Amino acid sequence: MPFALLKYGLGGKYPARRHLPKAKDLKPAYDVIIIGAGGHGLAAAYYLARDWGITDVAVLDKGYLAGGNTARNTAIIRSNYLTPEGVRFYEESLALFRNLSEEFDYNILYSERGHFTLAHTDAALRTCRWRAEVNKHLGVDSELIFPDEIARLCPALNLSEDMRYPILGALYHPPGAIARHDAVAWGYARYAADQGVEIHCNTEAQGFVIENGAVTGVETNRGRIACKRVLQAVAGSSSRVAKLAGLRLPIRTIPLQACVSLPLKRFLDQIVVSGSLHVYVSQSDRGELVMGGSTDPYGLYSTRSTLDFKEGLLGHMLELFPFLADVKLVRQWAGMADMTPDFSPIMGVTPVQNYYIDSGWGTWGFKATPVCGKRMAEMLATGKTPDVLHPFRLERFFEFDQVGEKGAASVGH
Amino acid sequence: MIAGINRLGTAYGRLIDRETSIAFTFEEREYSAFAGDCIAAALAAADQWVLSRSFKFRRPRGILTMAGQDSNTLVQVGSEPNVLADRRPVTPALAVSAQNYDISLAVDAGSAIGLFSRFLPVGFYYKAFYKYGSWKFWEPVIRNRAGLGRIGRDAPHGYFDKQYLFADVAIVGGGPAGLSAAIAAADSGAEVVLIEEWPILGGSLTYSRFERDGGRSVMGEELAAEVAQRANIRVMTDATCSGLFADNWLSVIKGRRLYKLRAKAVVVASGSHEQPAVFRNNDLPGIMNGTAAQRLIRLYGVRPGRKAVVLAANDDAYGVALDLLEVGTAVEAVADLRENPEETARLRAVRGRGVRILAGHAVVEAIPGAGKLAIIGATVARILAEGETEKAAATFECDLLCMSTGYGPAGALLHHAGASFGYDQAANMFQPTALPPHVFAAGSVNGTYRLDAVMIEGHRAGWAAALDAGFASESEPPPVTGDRGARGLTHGFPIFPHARGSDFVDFDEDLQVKDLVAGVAEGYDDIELLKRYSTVGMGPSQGRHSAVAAVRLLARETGFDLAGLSVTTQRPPTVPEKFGHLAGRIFEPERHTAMHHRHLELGAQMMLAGLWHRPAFYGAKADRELAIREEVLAVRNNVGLIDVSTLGGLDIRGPDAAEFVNRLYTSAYAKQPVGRSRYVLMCDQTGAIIDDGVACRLHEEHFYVTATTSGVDGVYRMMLQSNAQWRLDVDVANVTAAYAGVNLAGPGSRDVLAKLCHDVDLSAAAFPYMGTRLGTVAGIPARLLRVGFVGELGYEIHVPASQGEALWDALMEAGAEAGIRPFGVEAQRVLRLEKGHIIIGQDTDGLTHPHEAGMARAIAQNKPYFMGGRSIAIQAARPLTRQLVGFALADPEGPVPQECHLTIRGSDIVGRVTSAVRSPSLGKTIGLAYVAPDQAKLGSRFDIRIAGGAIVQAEVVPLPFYDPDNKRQEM
Amino acid sequence: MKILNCPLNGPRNISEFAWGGEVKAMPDPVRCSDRAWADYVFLEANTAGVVREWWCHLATSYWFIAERNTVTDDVIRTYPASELFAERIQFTAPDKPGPR
Amino acid sequence: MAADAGGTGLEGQTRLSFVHRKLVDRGARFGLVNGGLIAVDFGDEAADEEIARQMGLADLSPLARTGFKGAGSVEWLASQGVAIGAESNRGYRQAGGEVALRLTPSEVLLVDSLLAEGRFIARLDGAWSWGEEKPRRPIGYPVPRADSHFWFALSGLHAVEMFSKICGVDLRAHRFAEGAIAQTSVARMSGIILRHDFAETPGFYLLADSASGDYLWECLLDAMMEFGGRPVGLTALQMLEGY
Repeated sequence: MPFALLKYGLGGKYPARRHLPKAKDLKPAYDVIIIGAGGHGLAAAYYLARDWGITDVAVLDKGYLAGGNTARNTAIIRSNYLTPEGVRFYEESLALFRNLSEEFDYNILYSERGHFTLAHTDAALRTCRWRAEVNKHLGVDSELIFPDEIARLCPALNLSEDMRYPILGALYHPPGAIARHDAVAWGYARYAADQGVEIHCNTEAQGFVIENGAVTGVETNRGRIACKRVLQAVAGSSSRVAKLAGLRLPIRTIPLQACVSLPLKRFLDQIVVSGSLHVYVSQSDRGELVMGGSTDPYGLYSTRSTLDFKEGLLGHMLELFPFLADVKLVRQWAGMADMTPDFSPIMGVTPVQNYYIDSGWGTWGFKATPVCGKRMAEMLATGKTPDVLHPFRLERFFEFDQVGEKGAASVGH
Repeated sequence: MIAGINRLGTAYGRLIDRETSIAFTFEEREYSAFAGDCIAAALAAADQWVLSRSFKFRRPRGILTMAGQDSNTLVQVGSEPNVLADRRPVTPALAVSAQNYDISLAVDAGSAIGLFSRFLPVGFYYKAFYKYGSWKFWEPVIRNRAGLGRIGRDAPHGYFDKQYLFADVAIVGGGPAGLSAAIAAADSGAEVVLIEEWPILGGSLTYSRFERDGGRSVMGEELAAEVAQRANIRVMTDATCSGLFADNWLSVIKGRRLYKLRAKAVVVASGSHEQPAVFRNNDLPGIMNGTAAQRLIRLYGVRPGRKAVVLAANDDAYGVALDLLEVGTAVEAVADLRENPEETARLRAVRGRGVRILAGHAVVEAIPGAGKLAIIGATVARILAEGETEKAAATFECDLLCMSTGYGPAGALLHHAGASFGYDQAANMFQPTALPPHVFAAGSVNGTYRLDAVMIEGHRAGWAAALDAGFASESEPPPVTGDRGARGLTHGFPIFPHARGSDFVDFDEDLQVKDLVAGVAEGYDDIELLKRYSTVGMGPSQGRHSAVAAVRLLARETGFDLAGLSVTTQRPPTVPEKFGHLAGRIFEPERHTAMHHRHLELGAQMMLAGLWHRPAFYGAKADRELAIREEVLAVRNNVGLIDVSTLGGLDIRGPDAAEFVNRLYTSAYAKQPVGRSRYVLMCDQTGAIIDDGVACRLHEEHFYVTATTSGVDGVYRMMLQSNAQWRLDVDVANVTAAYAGVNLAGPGSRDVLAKLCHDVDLSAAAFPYMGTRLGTVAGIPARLLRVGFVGELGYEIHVPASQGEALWDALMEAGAEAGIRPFGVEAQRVLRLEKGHIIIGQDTDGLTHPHEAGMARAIAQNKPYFMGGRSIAIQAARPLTRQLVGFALADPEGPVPQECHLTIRGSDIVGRVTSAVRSPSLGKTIGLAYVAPDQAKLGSRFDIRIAGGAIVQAEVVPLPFYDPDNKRQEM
Repeated sequence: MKILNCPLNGPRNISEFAWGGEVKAMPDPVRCSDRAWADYVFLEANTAGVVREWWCHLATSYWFIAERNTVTDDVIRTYPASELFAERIQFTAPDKPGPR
Repeated sequence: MAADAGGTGLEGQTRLSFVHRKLVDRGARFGLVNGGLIAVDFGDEAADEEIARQMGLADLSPLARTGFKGAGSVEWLASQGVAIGAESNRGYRQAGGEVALRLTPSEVLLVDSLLAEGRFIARLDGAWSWGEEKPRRPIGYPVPRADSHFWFALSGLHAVEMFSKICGVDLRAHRFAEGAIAQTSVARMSGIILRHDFAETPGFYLLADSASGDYLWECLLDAMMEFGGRPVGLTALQMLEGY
């Protein structure tokens, strides 16, 4: 048994310490205000404190801590993207993820499982090879493999040729991982708070004070706060909040649903994704199958669940894993995804001075949490756009210079 | 065979048929059950109380609710994991086993971990196992212990299907409230569907104790009979409503079928869940809800124990005591949490039977038997304050402990529908405070418990639902007045933390009071945070029994007012749903061309193209390369035949036809002569290439436009949306499936066609390249197109689909002596590549604009407007970042690059190969690739990294590779 | 499953329809600024509240307009596109050849 | 006039059903009806008819049908003597037993009667032409419905419940009476459903993408299994109609 647990067990009354800070009063002014206490906002606060010594920071959230998409995503982590820009960005994220548990002194249950993107058509096969080649060129471990190899690595999959959409091959990405999404946010919150960052939940941004083109304050349900810089990190509500600052974004907000099964004994180690069948699945440490599909068919600011989502998803699950017919689904839920035209995020400066944006994450914001937090912190601190973020600037759409990730996103996990 | 030693006389057990015995096995021992028994009841009758072991500490667990509402009774049935033993009927030869143990159900090595429970605090896995990468070691250890049931890869996929149902009023719950509602709604004239999860109607009337007019279950039978009389009520028993979705869309599971029920209005009469109390060892087998004991007695005729202690906080507890006494179970004591329980008839009756009633007392600890497999006693002490008791305590010997300390609404469906709930201080219960439109609630789910009030409320809800669905009835039934019976049923804090723990708040997750206390202390002091951190309520029973206790502890620890708190949102489904139910028959449409079966007969290897099946090539898989090569050469040197029926076909007709085509495609079509075809290229509004084909002008006002196989449906839809705005005088018809098409290609094609087509002058002069004609082929009316996709003399022949097979047969026959050869998609890909034609989606990607693809020639200038035109212009004005070029490998013998191998300069990716092949016609390797603009001029060289990482050098060469001055296709 | 009331086919499950996104007014494709054009092509109001949007009934390929609340998912009204687009739209040629 | 299906004799230039092979597999006996090779029965007319009263599936694809759409279609058809009511999504029976299905205000699909003479349809197809006058009078445009859509008939007491397993529209008689049309999704395919009783026997016509005939044929047989349904020939329907 690890020492940490002996310590807890023998330490009598635990906890040894409080993880999350008690609620405080708002100060009249902060250096930096971060809208959104999700993984991204908390990560930005953490790196502001850790890398730049900026701690006069308030993180505001209209709900509870990390209660948005951070709490609703399916926690898949990978860097096998299609564009070099995307690959570099997410590869940096993986590197940061790997050390988070030690860094936080808090286990985020980071678990490398191997990530399979299945191809059922020769078009999908081409895209897989494209991604594999780009990945390898940039030092990312990815390979295009074929059914015999798939059978060896992931024997649970149905590789029959009688399938309606037989599996022709797969992009195999060994570093593909899952982690405990909540723990990531809590870990960032805990350290940031230790450094003096204030986290204010149930505190909603309702407007911005903008003086000659620059943001100078935030109107909240708890009154006005002055600030020098604002970062908006509110995936799912990006357009709504940006509108308060007078901004329009290339974003459609569309629900993304997911569900879990009752716990089963371990039988699936890998993360399996099928774009053509709109399925992604992994088995959690608890033994639940965590499953999702493509985004909902139309835009909506709601986290309601639908039956047709489950019907479509499980139909395809049983094509891939026919032996699961008697396995039972126990809970479904939804988050709200910011979909962009090129399936790449939008990070950086905006037409409003000192107003920075972190949005457009589509279906994969979680896997970018560390790198986005770190680099947005750098941008807030230096006022300069880090190279790795430059391709993802809002201005790219006016320059017809999109970052085409669609090929990696038929189902975004 | 183990017989039912606990089985009661025939006065009990209304669900079982004692005439029919069924043999089944549990843990490989044979048991006998009666028809109608559920697994747990049959085992209880045979005195087998332990059913499985718990998730974390592997503690033995038994019956808790007897209603499928808890995870204690999850067992493995054959290959099916996680089956609710207290609901699944016993069927012949059913093979049942317990879950989640290592050695045997009775002795589990893993359960030793329970001794270390103090070392496994809440969220323990966050607090350890990660130092120096040790998680890699610990994770498998934890994963191998986690999980409940087992699934094997050989588990069968049974037959599941679905059905749509429709109702004016759907009623969920066949208890007194639901039955009353059904009758009222039906009498208003509404079509009613009544959904009851048990095999019989009546709900609590079927097992619980109601002294009203001397009868107990009579009333339920009377109501059921009244329902049966009404033709406009459809009763579904053994049916579970698992979800209530937008616009009253209900999922109902019955047998192997998922019903999707659409109702105008819904009455939720789903009742309530009895809530267990919290004290040390409250999870032992033998400790169950009072209602569970009553279900065992009344529904299954099983005596729940020999000696019992009843933990009471309401009058129902005394009903339980009386039921126990009635079936010969000794009641050692009733510990009543209330200081001064009301002197009801039941209480007096119980006292009258000489039972000790200890008012103001709580059970503080249950005494486990050997291996914690059963309870052997209960320790009772006087209550000092909320959750605190005196040290001094008395222990009563018992093998059964019934808990009747309160209820909570079974409100999951109301949660799904978006109802809000609030805490009722007087009743100590969460209750619905606001219902969404078209949804009604009645009975205990709505906080109404007194039987006569329940029936009044049910009646009114049924009437109101019918009215909401458009069925008025003369008389408005009265609302419930006076006491609804919710008060005095539920104790405000039935939680007695124990210094030595094992005081379980959540049985699914083995969470003890201290875990939640610690979670709050660590700062997870929002109920949602506490849930996520401690995992309370995240197990199979989804917090039905732990959510309220968790909120009570949170309130006590934080000092928050309960009224200000809420339980966590309950999400669908209400009960676990099989994947098979949700999947149903799995409808996956597929499309066949008119010649499909001919291809199969010719030994074609089929490939998918959207929903279509197309021949990839003809011959054995093993001979792929050879077959493709021979098909290519047949077309180049002789004559070949390919099925192109899957290509999209759109008839665009009307005075504005030319203007319409002009607005959608990049070139100019206004002056296109009748009888001629032109290439068409379509871009979206961002300027990206999305489709191509040819436009044949068959009449001044008629363009027949082809589109790509996978693109046509989107193109068609987009055309209609465009004209919904433009309002041009034009009609668009998607005739893709109506026409079977072939491309008869090769130098010999004219001679073959001439044998079958006598009403069109096929000479090059009369019917030139890119010409189009109407005629007949083999007596079949046909649209003939001279197009050059494969770069040889050729005719596309489009005929009515119902005659496609006849056309194919006629051409194969006519071409026989010339040695005609059918060719597939693979050969066509090679042929078109030799001609330098691009394939949309292969040689382009989601962002490719025409200038990058070298399609500038297809862009008309000075058109007032065409889709994507402005974006193309903006991009044309910016420096190109990449360019699609034709290339040939310097080394004709070297390895062939594959599609999507990268073009590299130094350490940079400059592009990719989009098509490449060793050309049978040219004897060298050719292809298309994206390169940097400065690499794009003829003769310049660039590097391709091929399989294995080797670099090959390619040279930019002019297109087309084959027959550069296009003589052959224009023959 | 939501119900959408198709002006041609009546109330149907929303799975019978395809979403066409918000109704946008196209700027003059010849005379507007590059920035205004990019705004039209890429940016979205993405309103949280009642929006006017395109829907297509797939079985009939029939396009119509719906007014829907994107927060509650309530459909306020559906009607034929001709209510919004009554007139034939005519484009006029550039003043001088080619885009500026 | 029954003929061997696999054989070449009758096919020639005749129209084949899109599910021809399925009919052959099921032991259909074929007849040449109005230029099309159609399954007249599956060995025993009487047995077919009995099935058709309970749950029958008949393929009528080779029978004549056509369509017209676009501005002026309905008016032009009326001028050709086709009786078409004002309401869209309704089928209008013609004197000769043919049906005009008004799909939209400006689109009509016409199907032959079970007598399968084809004259009515052929006359309309022959009557339409671009004409010479300028500007043209709007008379709509022909659409090749005989080839774009297969044509199945479903008959019998269980037809409604069978449909409720693959179609989300409420087709029960009191909600979907004779002549009602639903253009909707059937087993995840777009289709046209017409309530069309065969005398007293409840019935439907189902028309959908001809290329998906093989697919939907199997879906329907699967859905009707629990009702003992199976394919029946044209003759059985004619007998129900009392021809």
